[in-house]
Amino acid sequence: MLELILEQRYYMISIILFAIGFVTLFLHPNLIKKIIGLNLMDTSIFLFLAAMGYVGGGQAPIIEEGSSWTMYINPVPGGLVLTGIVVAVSTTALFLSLTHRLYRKYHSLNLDVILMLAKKGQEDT
Amino acid sequence: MKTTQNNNSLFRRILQWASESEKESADAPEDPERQEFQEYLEYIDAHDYIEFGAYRYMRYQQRKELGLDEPTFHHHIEPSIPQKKQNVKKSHHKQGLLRKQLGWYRIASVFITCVIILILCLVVMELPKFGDLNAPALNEVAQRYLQQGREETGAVNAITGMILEYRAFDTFGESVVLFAAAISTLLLLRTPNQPLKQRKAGDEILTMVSKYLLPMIILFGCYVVLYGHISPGGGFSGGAILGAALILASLVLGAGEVERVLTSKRVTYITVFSLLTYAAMKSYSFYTGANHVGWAIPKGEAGHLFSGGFLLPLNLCVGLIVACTMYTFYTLFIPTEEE
Amino acid sequence: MIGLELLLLIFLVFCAIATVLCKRLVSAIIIFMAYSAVMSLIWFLLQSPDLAITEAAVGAGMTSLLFFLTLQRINQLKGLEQDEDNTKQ
Amino acid sequence: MGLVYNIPLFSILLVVVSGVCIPLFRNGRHVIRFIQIVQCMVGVGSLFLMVELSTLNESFTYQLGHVPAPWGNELRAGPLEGLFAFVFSLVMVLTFSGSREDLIADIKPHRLGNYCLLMQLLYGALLAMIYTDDLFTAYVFVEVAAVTACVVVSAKESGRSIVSAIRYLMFNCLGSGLFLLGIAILYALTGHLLFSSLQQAVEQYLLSGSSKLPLIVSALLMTLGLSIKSAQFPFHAWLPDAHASATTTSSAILSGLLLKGYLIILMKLMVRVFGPFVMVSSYLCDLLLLLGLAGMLFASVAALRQEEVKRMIAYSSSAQISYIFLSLGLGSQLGLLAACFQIIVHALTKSMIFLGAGAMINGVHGHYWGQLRGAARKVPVGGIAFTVGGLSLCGIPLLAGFSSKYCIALAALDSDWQMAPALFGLAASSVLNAMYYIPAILVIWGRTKPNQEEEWNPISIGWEQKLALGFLLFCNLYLGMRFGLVRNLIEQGINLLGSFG
Repeated sequence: MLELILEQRYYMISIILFAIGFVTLFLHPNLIKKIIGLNLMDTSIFLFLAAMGYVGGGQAPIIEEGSSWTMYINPVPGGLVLTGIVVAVSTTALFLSLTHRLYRKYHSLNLDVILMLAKKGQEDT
Repeated sequence: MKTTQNNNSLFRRILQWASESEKESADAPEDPERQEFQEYLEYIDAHDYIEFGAYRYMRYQQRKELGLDEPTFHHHIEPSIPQKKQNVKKSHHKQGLLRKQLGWYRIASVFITCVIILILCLVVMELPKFGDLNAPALNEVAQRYLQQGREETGAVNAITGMILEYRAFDTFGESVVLFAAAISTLLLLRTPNQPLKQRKAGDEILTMVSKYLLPMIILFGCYVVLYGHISPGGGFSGGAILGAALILASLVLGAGEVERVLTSKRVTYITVFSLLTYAAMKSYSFYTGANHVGWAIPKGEAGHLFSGGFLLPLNLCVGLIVACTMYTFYTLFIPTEEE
Repeated sequence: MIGLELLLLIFLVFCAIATVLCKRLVSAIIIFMAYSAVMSLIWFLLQSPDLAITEAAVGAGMTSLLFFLTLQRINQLKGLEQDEDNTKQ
Repeated sequence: MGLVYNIPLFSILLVVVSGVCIPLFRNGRHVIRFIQIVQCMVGVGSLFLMVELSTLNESFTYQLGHVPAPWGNELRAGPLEGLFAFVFSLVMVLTFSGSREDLIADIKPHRLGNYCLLMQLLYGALLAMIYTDDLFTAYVFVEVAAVTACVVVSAKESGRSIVSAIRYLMFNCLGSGLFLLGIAILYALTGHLLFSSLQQAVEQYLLSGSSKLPLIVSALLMTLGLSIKSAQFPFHAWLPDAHASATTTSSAILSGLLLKGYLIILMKLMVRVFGPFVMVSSYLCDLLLLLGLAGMLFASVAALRQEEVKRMIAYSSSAQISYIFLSLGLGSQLGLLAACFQIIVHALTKSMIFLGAGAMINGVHGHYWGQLRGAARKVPVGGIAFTVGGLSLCGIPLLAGFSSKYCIALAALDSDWQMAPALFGLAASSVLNAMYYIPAILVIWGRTKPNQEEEWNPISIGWEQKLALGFLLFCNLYLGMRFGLVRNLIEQGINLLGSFG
């Protein structure tokens, strides 16, 4: 059992990180923490993918002339992760700009308080 | 919105906000329709559990016609209690509520974390081993990328060859995400006719160091972009480095030097034209590939700078898009003076 | 080699927990930066230099910069030097 | 290969490129016309594609680039995809026509161009979701849709719309995280991302009987992620705010089209990747059925309590989405057919209701029931659209909602133990629908002052809006009375998509 865990260490760590990030994004009331949680979640999945692409004893996929293909790691997860990183940074920027707009309006970073204030404001108009 | 009061506790702010709104409604001119609407809202408060939605509104109308005024309307306003005391009470109540919620959050977070970890642990145990040479992921797809990628795409770096040639449609979508995010932040954060920000330059040591550092960073970024199909790197990483260089330049030179050259309009134009060029090149190769027309681009000799067909200009386009987007994010997030 | 990997991975989890539980937002973001840097190191160990470069530039550099700028703007709005976050405690 | 086969790729490219070109324009109003022209072109192209493929009775895969499928990306199109693309284009064009005045009033002129840009990118992403045959392409375009939709929600710039946008973004991120993890696990197991190759690999796993748990968990994760994004019942918390606070165009398109885009991906996953065996043996179908049933009832009950017209419609959307989940959960070919039919009917009906409600809100400047009293007398066209749409969702015969309910009931009658709960849910939710739509209709047609005659003085609205609403009305009546044609088309499309159940 312990050996198996040690062997799958990358996967184990990445799901622990995924759980932490997911829960932070879902339940932490502070918006900045939520965004950090989002990044934790995304990077954990990238770690999972990158670990999956690794082949024991393989090299980075910079192909040399006339070499066997078994020398290299799997390039597919790498490409997926590259795409994913860019998507993650776009979402983060969008999230942060929305956070900033909200702070300018309600002077709080706590989503519960913001929701409360927004509800009040809605009845007022 | 001035918030320079001494006690900036959250509840104080809520309190202030609430009292302000009360004042507003008291000062507002008497508007019969508005008053009627207010009455209706009070009716809603009082009868939340009896009737629903539009139906409730109809009942309310009926009752009013019949003159059945509800005496329970004002049950929640006790005029004998002084305003201040009431407010304090209210805030205590709110605080308690928040505290309770916070406690609930902690328990729920720990619980959900444990559940997710448990389920996924079981899954992970059954997955192929880490670093396994016979993993199912290492199938004919990866084999072809590694084995024939060099001839088919002319790229030495298999990852660049894959994302810009084999799976180019995904990469196109990804550039679109980036562009959409840039436009979104533009839509959310920019106010029109914003004056050029006048910031003071960074301190001397930083300026001196970065004067030597900056050309090197730019050179490195250009290298990573241009040699993306030969060595590790490519449009995304190189673009991010170039964007960082632009940001550093704008920080160090100060006083909007960089902004004057790269106005937001020009940055948007560069992004748009890069994206259009990318789309044009890729639609050419999609079209010719799918219809088997031929007209393939000469691949050149793998390992040289000018090789790999469209890879070099594609990398350049992606690099420009990423660098411009990063710079746009920065200019929009930098604090402005009106605040 | 496995020892180093394990050390880095455990450090990663430690960073993640610390950045979530940390009260000061500025410190949380600095810890997040460290997390990204370690992550890019791990990807370098996994033989993916492309990912490592990108993560170092985007994750540790760009994302953290955006966080800092947002915090700076928020602090400026508040007119105070102290951190937000503690108000709900 | 004829030129027809290039339509899917070039409709996506045309839409995205036309969106990207928008910053080069100066005048925001011209932009609306421009994107409408592009949408019309895509709509005509999709119609042509649909007719051509339907007469040939074939579907095809379109290889993107010089390398064939498992190595490169691929698009897939059949009559069903053509039909979806056509309906989506139609709804886009009509929504933009029908809410043009709202749009110009709600959004500041210097932002109008960028708003249209994001809408166009959203539309491109929807088309890509319809045509895609690759899991990762689906993920990327789901993200495009997520980013653009959030900003589209917040474009009105009231505090409340930004709060709802941030909640929307949060749920979207949760959903995409789960979806991506599901993709990662599935990739680790099979090493493929293409639907057809994935199907073969999954079949092999099922034959050998190993690694069943990861397979089920990945299917579960993807289903959960997509149902969070499509606002299925326990995850619908973000929906009402997002739809109520956005401008009419945004709410009509988000509610009518975007939620369906995710469901189309879910359907493709069910049919083309996991197949009936995984879905049924792992109780995933039952989960979908249960979610659908719960959603139908709870969302309808929640809709009863709403004081704002748009919030009520948003909850009703959530209930209607549940119908689709229910029919997918029946796990049969007929269920799929009912789901597709419901997608089309709901896209057309919901956008009509939103446009009608938007016109009335504009007419009386208020969105509570108390303020909407007699609104239909002021804006008769909007009132008629709202009324017909509401009655259609209640299941009045001769309207579109009835025929979709009929299809779902047929599918339910064909199933075994699911029959009783599905029929019960259908009946109960129809009654609940009637309980909130009929009082609403009575309120909007009521008199402003009781016991008092007043003259009939409707506010004049533009011909474009009238035309759009009229066309949607026509579609609704057509689908209600003569749905055989559409139904046959869907059946043909599903048979070409793959066998299920």
